[in-house]
Amino acid sequence: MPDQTTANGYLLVLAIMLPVIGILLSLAAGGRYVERIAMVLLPVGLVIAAAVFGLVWRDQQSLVYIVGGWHPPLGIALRADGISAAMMLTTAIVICATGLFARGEFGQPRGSPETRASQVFWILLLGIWSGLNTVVLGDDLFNLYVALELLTFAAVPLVSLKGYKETIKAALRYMLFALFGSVLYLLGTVLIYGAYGTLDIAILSSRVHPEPVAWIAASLMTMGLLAKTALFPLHLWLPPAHAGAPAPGSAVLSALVVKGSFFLIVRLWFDAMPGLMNFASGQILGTLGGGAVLFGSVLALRQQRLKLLIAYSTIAQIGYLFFIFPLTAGNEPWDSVAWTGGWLQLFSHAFAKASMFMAAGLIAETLGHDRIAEFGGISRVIPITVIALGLAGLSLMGVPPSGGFVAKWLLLLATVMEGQWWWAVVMLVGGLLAGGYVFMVLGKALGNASAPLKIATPVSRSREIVALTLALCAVLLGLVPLQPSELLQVGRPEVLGVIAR
Amino acid sequence: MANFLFGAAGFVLAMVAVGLLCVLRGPSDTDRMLSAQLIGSGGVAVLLLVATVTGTPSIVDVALMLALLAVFAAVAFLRDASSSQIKPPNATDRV
Amino acid sequence: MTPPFILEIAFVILILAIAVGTLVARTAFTAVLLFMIYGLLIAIAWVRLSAVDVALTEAAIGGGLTGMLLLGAVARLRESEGSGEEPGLPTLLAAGTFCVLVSAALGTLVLSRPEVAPSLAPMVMDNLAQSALGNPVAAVLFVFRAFDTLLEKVVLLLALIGVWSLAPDRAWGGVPGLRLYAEPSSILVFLAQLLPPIGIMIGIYMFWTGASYPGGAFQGGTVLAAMWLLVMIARLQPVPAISLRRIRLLLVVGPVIFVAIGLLGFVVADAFLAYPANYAKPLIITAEATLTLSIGVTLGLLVAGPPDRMLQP
Amino acid sequence: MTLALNIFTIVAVSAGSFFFMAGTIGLLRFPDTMTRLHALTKVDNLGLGLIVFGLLPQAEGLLAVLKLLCVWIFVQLSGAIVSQLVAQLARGDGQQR
Amino acid sequence: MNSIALFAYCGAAMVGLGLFGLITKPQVLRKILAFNVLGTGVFLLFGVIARRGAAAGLPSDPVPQALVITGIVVAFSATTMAVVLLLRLYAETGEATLDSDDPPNAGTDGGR
Repeated sequence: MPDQTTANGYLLVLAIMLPVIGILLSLAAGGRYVERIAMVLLPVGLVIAAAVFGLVWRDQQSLVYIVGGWHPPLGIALRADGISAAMMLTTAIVICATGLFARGEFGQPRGSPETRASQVFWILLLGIWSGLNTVVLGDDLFNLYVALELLTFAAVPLVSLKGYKETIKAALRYMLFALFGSVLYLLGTVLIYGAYGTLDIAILSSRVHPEPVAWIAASLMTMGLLAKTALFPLHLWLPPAHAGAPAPGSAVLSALVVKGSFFLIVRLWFDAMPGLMNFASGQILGTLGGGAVLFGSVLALRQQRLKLLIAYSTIAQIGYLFFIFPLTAGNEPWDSVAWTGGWLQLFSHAFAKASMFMAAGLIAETLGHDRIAEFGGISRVIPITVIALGLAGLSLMGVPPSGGFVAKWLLLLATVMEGQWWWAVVMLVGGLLAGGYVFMVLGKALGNASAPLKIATPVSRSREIVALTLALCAVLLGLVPLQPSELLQVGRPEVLGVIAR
Repeated sequence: MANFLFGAAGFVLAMVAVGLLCVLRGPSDTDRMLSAQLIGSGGVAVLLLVATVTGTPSIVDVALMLALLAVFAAVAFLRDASSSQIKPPNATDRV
Repeated sequence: MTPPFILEIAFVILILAIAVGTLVARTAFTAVLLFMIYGLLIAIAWVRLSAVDVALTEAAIGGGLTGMLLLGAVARLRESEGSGEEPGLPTLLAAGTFCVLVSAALGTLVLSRPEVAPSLAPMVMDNLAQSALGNPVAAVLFVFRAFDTLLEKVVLLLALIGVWSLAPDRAWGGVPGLRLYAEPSSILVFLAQLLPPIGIMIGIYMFWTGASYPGGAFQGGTVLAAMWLLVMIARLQPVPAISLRRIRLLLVVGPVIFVAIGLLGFVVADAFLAYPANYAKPLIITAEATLTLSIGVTLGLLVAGPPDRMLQP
Repeated sequence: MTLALNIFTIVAVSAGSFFFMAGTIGLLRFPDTMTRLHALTKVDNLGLGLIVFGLLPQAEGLLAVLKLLCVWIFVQLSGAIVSQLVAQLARGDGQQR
Repeated sequence: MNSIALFAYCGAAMVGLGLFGLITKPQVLRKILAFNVLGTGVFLLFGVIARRGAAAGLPSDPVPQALVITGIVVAFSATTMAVVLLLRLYAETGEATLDSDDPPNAGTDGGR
């Protein structure tokens, strides 16, 4: 029995089409309208995301929409299960916050001619939003490919928005990695269609069996998605790209865009091909994650510039996400603490990292540079920003009370329950290193100035508050109970335990 | 009849392969472009022959498309060849 | 082995030889030229695979626009492509092994299921009458999977925004830096006057025939783009500034109408992107017609590149 | 009648293929760009032209005939344009001033 | 061995060639060309799968064909964007390769 469109399923279409309409209107209207259109659409989109989240939570049931009334495998379905709903809400909050934060940077003053950055930024922001919503809602592997490309085409120009030669180079390298990734993903999709005659994830979950074609397809797609997620050792493009983008751009790229491709890896292994997950594949993905945690943290410690430090920390924090794979073995992976822990890590990192990049942007604006060694005295000038940086840093380190703490605690718990202590060692070392780089920055920022501080540009209080709000979101996630979350299990197929055996 | 037309298509294709050698040999870029043009005509001929053999009229549309765009590609090539060899009268036109 | 099959073997070898040539050719120009020939042969390959719709697309894109784009790039790089540092032997060996393994795996896997190849063709044919289109590929693109097609148009527009975003700040809203003929010769002018009317007719024919036979909005739009670029580089029409309101409207009119028809489906046909039974064909044709126009303008501007000057010459 | 048309097709297509060969050999053997240009135009004019004319009797319907002729005209055009412009380039005086 | 198998091998070989070029070629333009070779290889494999799925009176499964058309559009967009980035990089630095890896010092003047 194929899925039917559920009540309120139309919200899923709106979540994707709203930013698309925004892009089209912005292109047509131009000028000051671009920012205004975004300012109108951001809250509407937030409401839609919240509504989807609320409905999924209340009914403990996925929302489904059959586009055009054509059922898969012929047509395309959209589906919001627990993880997509949570991801959508996180995305909406971060995007809205970024929009508010960016008004100061990309606002178009009255009467001035339209400028490049202000026009492009808002359209790209909407493009990223639409792409991410499609990535989390899509239920068709090729539809997801188009969504991935949407995301890439919006993300790459964001990297080079400043137009310096370093950022052009970073954008080009990002582009090439992303193209490599999408082609491999597409190749896997082709193999799957050839073997199973459908691209619909729900149908695939019951058709895919462990056999060579499924393995090769899954490996190719995973490799492609890893390149887009910047998991060690395919991370080379990330630091210059994320550090070179303007602060609101970095916030979205680091907090959300890399998570889009991670989300698809989870979709692939847990939803499309649940029968494939086994001990070895889990260990491989976990090992890459562990490598990322150690490598990213060590390199972050050695950075002298704040934005680069935060970018390397992203590489490390992405690594934690991959512990989901080895730690959720068993018949009902989503019933485990690791499943909840992994997702909490994703959401809290999204808030914390967006907040940190905004704070870094504010510091750089204030000082005119972002050399950590010269941060002395900054906490007197922009205390709210430094507090935001500190709170977000706590979440990265995994210190209570914070979302990062709960996430890492649950993951640690899972290592004990699964008897895979080696991940615990990596996580503890990673946490210590994170403490090292966070305190390196905070120590300087809270210290005294060696010479009187020269303020390059004063920053507005409201933008500081945006950064602080996001940091508080990361902290507030620490209030969720320390147990497997029911919401994140919504929509997981129950028959799956049978197949996995 | 079909076999004959197939044979002709194969023959033209072989000529295309030889034309490829000319592309590699050059010596000047203009020579290479001429060879590419010849290959384009060859491709169009092959498509027309195949369309007739298989009785698929829509293949002629493909040939039509290729022929139309071959003109376009030739113009693009000459634009770049001429601008790299000859200084334009006013350099501000092309930055 | 039948004669046609031997012919096909030779053909495939030719394609692969050109692919190798593209990668190892000494100069960038030769590489690009080989790549254009490669596109031509790939179009023929699609014909051999009985996918004429794809062949048309490949011929339009691979034979025309990509060639123009890459030739322009080579001219700007002025052959100073740079040799760069070839990676060391261990890297080459590792990469080579990886690629050979991938190729071998693909070659065996694609053919590993000879019993009953899975196919959605019967399902498409069962629903074709309901889709109001005669061309099954068009039915997939504009009815069954219209959502993909809609998002793909957004991808195209975002790519254009991305290209524009690489303009210098001072040139924003200005004229794309398409390379023009310094002084077009009379024969070029003649060509640029003669060809576009025929080309536009072919473009319209492509889109019109696409409902029932191979062809469609994208193929038609590509031809329109090529003709537009032709009159621009022959200086018969000025390259438009990207801030022009009519250009912006042309860019979005197709997608806007497509989205509007999609949303209309909520009201009159109980689903997004569903068409009401009696009006399906006129609605799809309207969407396709405007999309052809928008695609043409988008592709033309993509090839024209980022704006680089404010005033028109 | 059919036989006659078929014979016409065979003769014309054979002749066309021959000119393709001649042109290709010319391209390979001729010493300079100008003479190679000459070889190319032979292919475009006669090679493709004869093949198109040979296929005309096999075409079904007026539209098919029209399309075939269109193909030939396009290739003629591109041949002519390329010849003219290449010749100018090869002479070294470039664009008309 | 039949004609379908032949094109399958052709597609598989093109994928390998394209991947190799994309990984090992230092010049960005060649990487872009290699990406296109790789892409057409993938599409061709899809075309083989479509041809193999001929049924219901159609010579080829139309769904993969439609997906390939979408894929070609996306690949072309990607190519233009990469080419424009390359040209901009060349205009700024005079380089057309990515291998000279100066330490990433993006945003030299801070956050703006």
